[in-house]
Amino acid sequence: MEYVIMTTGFALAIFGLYGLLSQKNLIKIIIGFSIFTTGINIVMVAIGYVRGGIAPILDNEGISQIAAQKSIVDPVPQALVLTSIVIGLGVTALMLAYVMKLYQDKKSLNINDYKNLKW
Amino acid sequence: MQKGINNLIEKFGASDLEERRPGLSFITVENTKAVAAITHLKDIDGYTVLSLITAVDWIEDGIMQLTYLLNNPAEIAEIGLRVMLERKKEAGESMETIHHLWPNAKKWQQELKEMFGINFPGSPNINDDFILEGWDAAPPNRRDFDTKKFAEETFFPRPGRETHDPAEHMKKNMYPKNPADYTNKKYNPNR
Amino acid sequence: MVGPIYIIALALGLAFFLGFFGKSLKTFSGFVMLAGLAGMTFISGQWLMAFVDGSATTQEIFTAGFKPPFSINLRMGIEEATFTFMINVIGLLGGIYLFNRLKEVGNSAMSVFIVLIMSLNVIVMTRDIFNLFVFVEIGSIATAGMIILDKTSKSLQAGLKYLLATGVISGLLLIGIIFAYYFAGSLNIDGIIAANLMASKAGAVAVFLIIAVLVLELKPFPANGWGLDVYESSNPGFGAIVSAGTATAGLFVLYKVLPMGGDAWYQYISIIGLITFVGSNLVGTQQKIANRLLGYSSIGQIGLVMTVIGLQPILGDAFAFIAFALLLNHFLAKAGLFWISGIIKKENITDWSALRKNSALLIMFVIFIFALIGFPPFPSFFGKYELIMSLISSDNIWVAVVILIGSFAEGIYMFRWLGHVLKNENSEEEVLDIPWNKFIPIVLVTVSLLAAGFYSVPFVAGANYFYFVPLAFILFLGLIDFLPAYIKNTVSIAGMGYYSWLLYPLVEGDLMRTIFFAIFMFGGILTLVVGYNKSGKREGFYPVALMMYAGLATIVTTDNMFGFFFGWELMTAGSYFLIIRGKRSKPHAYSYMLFSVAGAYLILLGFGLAHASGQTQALIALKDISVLPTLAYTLLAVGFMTKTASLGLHIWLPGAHGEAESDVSPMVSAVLLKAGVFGLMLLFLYMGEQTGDTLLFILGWVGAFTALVGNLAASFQEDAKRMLAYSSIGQLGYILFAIAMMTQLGWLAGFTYVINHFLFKAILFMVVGGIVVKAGTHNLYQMGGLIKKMPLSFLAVLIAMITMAGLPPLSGFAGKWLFYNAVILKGWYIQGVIVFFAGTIAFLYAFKLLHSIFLGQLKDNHRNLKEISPSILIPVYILIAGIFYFSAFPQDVLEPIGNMLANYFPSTLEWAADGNAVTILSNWNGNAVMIIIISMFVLVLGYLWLITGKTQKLEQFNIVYSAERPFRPETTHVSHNMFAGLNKAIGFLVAPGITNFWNNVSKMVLDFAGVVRRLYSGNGQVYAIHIIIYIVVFYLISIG
Amino acid sequence: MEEDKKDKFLAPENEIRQVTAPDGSIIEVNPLEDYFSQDRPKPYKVRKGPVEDFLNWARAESLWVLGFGTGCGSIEIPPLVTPRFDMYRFGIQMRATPRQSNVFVISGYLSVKTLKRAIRAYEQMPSPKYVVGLGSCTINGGMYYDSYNTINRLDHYLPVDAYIAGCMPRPEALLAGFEGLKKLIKAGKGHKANEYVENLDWYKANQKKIIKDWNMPDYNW
Amino acid sequence: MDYSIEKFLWAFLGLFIILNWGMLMSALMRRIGAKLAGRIGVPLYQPWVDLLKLMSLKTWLSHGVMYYIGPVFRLVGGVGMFLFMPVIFGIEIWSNYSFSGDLILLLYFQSFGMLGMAMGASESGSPHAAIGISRGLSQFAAVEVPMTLAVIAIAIQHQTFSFSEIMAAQQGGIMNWTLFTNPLASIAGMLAMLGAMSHSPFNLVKAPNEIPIGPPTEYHSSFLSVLRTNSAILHVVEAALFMNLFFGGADSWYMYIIKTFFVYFISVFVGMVFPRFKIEDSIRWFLKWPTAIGIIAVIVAAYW
Repeated sequence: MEYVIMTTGFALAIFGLYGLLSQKNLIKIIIGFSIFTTGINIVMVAIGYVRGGIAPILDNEGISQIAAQKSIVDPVPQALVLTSIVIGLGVTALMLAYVMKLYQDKKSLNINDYKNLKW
Repeated sequence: MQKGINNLIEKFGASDLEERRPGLSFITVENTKAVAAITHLKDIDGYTVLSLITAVDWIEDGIMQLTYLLNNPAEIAEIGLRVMLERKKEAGESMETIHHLWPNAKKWQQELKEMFGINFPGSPNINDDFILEGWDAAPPNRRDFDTKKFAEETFFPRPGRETHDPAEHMKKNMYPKNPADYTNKKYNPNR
Repeated sequence: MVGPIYIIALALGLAFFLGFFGKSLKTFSGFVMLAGLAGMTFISGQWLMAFVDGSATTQEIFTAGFKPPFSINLRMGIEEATFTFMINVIGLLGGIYLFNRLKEVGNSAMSVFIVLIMSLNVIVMTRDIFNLFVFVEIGSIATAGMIILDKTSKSLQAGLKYLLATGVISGLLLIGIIFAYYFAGSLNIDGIIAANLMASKAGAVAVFLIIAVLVLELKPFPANGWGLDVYESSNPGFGAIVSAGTATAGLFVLYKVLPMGGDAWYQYISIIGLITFVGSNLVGTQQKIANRLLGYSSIGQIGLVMTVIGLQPILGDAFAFIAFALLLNHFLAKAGLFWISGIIKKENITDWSALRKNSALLIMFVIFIFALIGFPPFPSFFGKYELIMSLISSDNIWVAVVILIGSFAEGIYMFRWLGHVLKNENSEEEVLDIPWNKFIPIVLVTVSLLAAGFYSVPFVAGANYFYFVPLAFILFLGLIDFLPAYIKNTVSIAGMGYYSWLLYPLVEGDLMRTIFFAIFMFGGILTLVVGYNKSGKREGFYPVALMMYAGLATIVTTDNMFGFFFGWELMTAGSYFLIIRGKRSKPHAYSYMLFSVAGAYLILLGFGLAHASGQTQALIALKDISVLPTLAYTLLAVGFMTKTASLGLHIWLPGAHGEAESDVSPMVSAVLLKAGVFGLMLLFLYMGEQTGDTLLFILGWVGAFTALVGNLAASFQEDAKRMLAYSSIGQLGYILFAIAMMTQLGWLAGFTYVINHFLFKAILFMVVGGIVVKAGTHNLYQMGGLIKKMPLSFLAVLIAMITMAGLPPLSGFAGKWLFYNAVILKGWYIQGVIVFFAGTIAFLYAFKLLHSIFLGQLKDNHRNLKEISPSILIPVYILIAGIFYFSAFPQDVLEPIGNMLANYFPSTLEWAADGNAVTILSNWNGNAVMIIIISMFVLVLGYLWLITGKTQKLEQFNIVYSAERPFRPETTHVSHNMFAGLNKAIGFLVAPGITNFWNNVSKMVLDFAGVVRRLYSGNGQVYAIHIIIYIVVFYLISIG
Repeated sequence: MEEDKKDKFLAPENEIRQVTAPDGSIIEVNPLEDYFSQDRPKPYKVRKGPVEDFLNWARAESLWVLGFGTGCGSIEIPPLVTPRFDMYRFGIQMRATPRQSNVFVISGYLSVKTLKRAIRAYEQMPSPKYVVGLGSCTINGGMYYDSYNTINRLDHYLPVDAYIAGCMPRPEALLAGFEGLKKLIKAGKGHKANEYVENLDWYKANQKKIIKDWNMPDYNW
Repeated sequence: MDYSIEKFLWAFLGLFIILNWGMLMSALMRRIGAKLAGRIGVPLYQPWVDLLKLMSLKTWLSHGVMYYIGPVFRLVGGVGMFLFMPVIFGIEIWSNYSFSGDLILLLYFQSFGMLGMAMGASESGSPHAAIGISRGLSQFAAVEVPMTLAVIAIAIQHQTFSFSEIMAAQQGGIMNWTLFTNPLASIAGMLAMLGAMSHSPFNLVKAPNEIPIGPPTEYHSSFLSVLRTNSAILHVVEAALFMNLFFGGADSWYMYIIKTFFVYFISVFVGMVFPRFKIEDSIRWFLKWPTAIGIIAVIVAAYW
């Protein structure tokens, strides 16, 4: 199961990356970027998964700490994913803001129109 | 050759054709049409070489004649184009310049200006000295310039100079009376 | 002691807090921001102080009270304290610098700015790899926010490209982190290191991703187009933060995580660093846009530091100093340059001459440039010297070579830029607006740079605080620059006199050094005396002149390689500024500098090899070089030959000497060139004849052809000073040839030439320089007949020229006589004949110079000229007295030198009591020749006077002119293309083949750079593809 | 009158011109005064006695002829160096520069233009110097007596030591002329250069009468 | 180191002999040339008469100080060459002041007079002088190459630069002359001599019809007399230099006069036979054949 998820995640990331690298429309590029980050996030979640594991919530009534360490799903990646999602969101938002400004500037969404800086 | 002359006669109203020998003809053109005629001869009829420009002072007729001698190397033919200018009493006849056709024309014209007083307005360096330096008398080749008088006034003639007719003088003084004397070893005319 | 965590707290709180201020309180909030930055600086500074005086130990801070892996931990050790301090300082200074701009944009910008600085702090301090990711991302977002501080179309585009690139990079980083965590079970760096991920292939991939991404954050060549765009388009004040702050943090992170990868990774990093350093600087050579140029340079410098980090295992103990010196140097200099760029506001480097309007700013600009290239006394000089020494000692010569190539490439564009700044046209209307808040940070970094140089001394073997004494004097001269020239001249002469007196004990007893010391110091003072005829302030002249002389003094007095190299570079820098003062000197000073820098690097490599062999910095290490001796000696010889302008390396000289100011030409020609000779002599003495047999043989030929081509070219010159410059090339060719013979007579001839060339070339350049100024033209054919106006100058030049041509009875003949003997005894016959041929050609230009300037026809506009100033004539006649003394009593000078040389070579010259010099081949009595010729001269002159009645004085047109009269002096003076016949016959020898060769080389390099930089297509997507390709290639090379 | 002439014939290069010196000041240059010596020549002292006789013999036996053919007669000079005439045996030789010549052979007609150059060359020769007029043209104008451009009498312009009559005289006549000149010199009468200097004003007046564009200093040193 | 009056007087006597022999020799050469052309030629006393005439002229013009002392330089150059070279081999009183130096001194002292004269001539401002000098110097530079090669070959052969030692090595029969012991060097040296003597074909320097007389074009009267004095001395001394190097030197005045005559005659003879070279052709010629021969001579002397 986790391999399916991981594969899916990688596939998504690669699709996203492909979109990011191949599309000329800025919005499509950003969509590609979103898919890319989403894919990576999925990979992260998949990494932390333990087959048959339980939610990583520790309380005194549940299983012992020792048992828990074996059976619970690794909580760290999940925490990481949350952060990562937040950051991905921030970056995407910033990108979109940029695109908006750029569009106001040149009335174009084609990335090839923004090559004033080179060499 | 004939074509060029015909052109001159037809297009430029040239007259007084005079064929000295095959390949050398003289013809007169009006001075207003002269440059056009020369241009035509050069550009169309193949008279690409300017041999010379010279002048003749017809003081009796009141004419200053300019002669442009043009050469056609392809046909080995020459045309002398005569232009009759009205002679002025004091120098200063004027003629259009042709230095734009042949750059070397400026030197001929400079010479004519200096020696005959014929002006060619627009010709480069036309007022520069050509061979005379610091000349301020009348142009010496005009026939009303009395060169002997000028020399006597200017060059301190040595008194006592005699002039003889060379032919008579030599007959009298130098050649032997008797042609047989030529063989006479004792006679040495150089002595 | 305030905990380091408060840095974060303070920043976060402030950033949050600033949001509450309304738009009306912008100034207030600005000061609040500065206060916050100051607080952060204070905290890190406090820690740094504590670590420096040993009162603190490394602190680990755990958030939320757990230990890793369940918590994020920060570390505050001396390294972290230093780096956070640097970052905070740059943040504070940058904040001050950007104050107005931030205020205009608003509180949000200030928040972003603070967050950026904070994130950099955390990046440095954190030991948690995911935390690292988070703050890298925060940093990226903040950076993206700051890029559009100036909302221009370009900065918007750059920001988007930046976001795309960092997005891809961070995605990859995330994958790396998560797999690292998966395999190591820890997010803590130490934990990951302990887990030794490299053992498994999958783990290695994780480490690969982490390190590769961190490398990519440092913008390695060529996957760095997005970074360059940021440098180019964003506000320069922010560029300084990126270049100095972000890069510093990034480098530290790399340093921090590198142990994850183990030894192999150090190697990869150093290779990446090298590629970046060389590639970026090479591509930069084509760049004309100032900020982008700075970007290339930043990336290059970071690449260099990256290399050093990669070399950590090799460098061992020296690593810390080298890395830190190079980083600090880049940090301070690049921040300063970006800030200056923000003041100048000129896009193209050719327009930067506006900088000249403010001399303080100009000086600081110069300091930054020289610091970047690695000139003394800046930290990079020490760092680079130590780096090269260590590298060569550890058998990494190729790394050293590549680093020097990269440095040279950086020099190519930096000095071009400097040339534009110093020499380009300057429009009068523009006024440079320098607000105080922009000026002060620049001053502070400049002062820090100088201080850092000073404090680098204890880390480098051979370095000595004494070297800073003349620098202090130069600083003092710089401070009194507002005074009129004659006062500064007097001060300089006094200073040089005192310094000579101070240094004299160091050379006393060593005749060779004493001679060169005398030439440098005495010659220096004499050439300074000439400066009295200059009016006005001569701004900037005296510091640089004294810098050159300080360098020369250091060279000749030092006994270790570091000191020698220090002096060499100091002299190069000083002479560069002297040369570029000439009106049309820009290209010539540029080529001089490039040749000098290249030569210095060759010397450095040679020294490195010597050091590697002897493990000592003392010059004696040159004696027995065991590591690649042939290469070492060749490198050193070629290095010194760039200064002596030997054939092939001479193309800079004619322009540099010819276009220099009238009193600079004698300095750089008569005096400076001897530095190269001194180096060569030193080298040959240590090398010995046996070791350098082939090299010496080749150098002999080079010397011979240099002499021939130099003299031949001189005789075809139409420019007076260029003629003298080419003559210098020729004379230096003699010297090279003479000392390459490695016999007592050869060296004696070499010394004779050294002394003579000093004497007569100083005279010639002084007098001709004075005349050129008076006559208002360099061209020989525009002068003439000046003997009537300047008889004393004529006499001086005549004597100098007779000396140069080697005619008896003057001392030039001593050289020729020794030469003949040496050539026959050595057996270098054919080379010798070439040199003698060159000698006869010297007559040609001697005559041409004398004739064209002094004889022939006086020109219309020179009819009222007067004799040149006594301040020139007095030193000139002192030198002439020297020539006469040397000529009449050659024994007094040559015998001690011969005795000294007898220590090294078999003695072949004897001196009889009556002054007769005797070799087994020949004899010569300079004294007798002098007496006989002078008495003959008097007798013959008396005879002529006796048979000559009263002479009628004539004017210049009273000549036989084929019964004509001359028209104008210009058409009557024969000077232009004087030796047309010779030119037709053998002019092909001086066809500018060598100049063309070098032109082609530089064209090839620039064209190559022009092709490579097409990579940077300007398309953000392409840059992302670069990143992917880079990762893939890197992966295939490192792991795959 | 004098001023008018100057204005009319003064060569452009001899006009007073103003040039800017390198230091920015304006200099006025008058080429005829500044570039040529303005000094008048002085007659040298003619000594007498045996030493002077000996020196006169030396002067006579070493006649250096200026290689300057002024007219058609100059074709008569080259044969003198041929085996048939061989003037070297009489101590006569050609020199290319007036500074080293003593004898100036005016060979035939002299046009006004050439006269100017002849005067210049003559004045540049060191004293004592001798002028030989070759052919009738130098005596009375010869066949060019009525030309507008050749002089009639050489002795109005240069002091002539010897005339050789004829049109043209043959080389033998030239040699005979030199022999005559030698006799004059040996007799101590070869000081016509002094005569020229003493009557300089008369000579200059005559010269300037026909050389309208004088364009040179009064005396060409 | 003998600066006594006696020494000076002997040297002066030698100079006087040389001067007169030089004059006589030039008259003889001119007569020989005349005979070649079918003429009679100058009287033998002509050079003295010319000199006397020049000294008796009454005009002395000066273009300046350097112009005035130019001839002094020239004559000092000639006399110096005489003084620095032993005249007669093995006789102390005729060794002149040769203790001051040797062949090297002489080679460089050659240029002393030339350069001084060039200065003087060019102060006159005459373009002809300057053109002549530029040609002369260019040619001199080329002539020096085979000359130097020859000298070096001799120095290698005899291991000395000293005249007396070179002459000593050539004593004892004609086959000991350098001409026979080192023929290649001798050929190179003699070809160089043709250039040094400035006779045709290498006399473009003073091409009289083109640039009147060249450098001395402005010199006259007493100045020219000094120059002619020098040329009389110099011709003999230069011939003597080559005689000492290649023809065994002279052990008596008798040999001295005969040998210098023939050495000088070689250059005059070549001059009478060949027409004049252009300056660039002359340079090319010297740098081609004589130089090649000289290089072979050096190689042969050094490695054979």
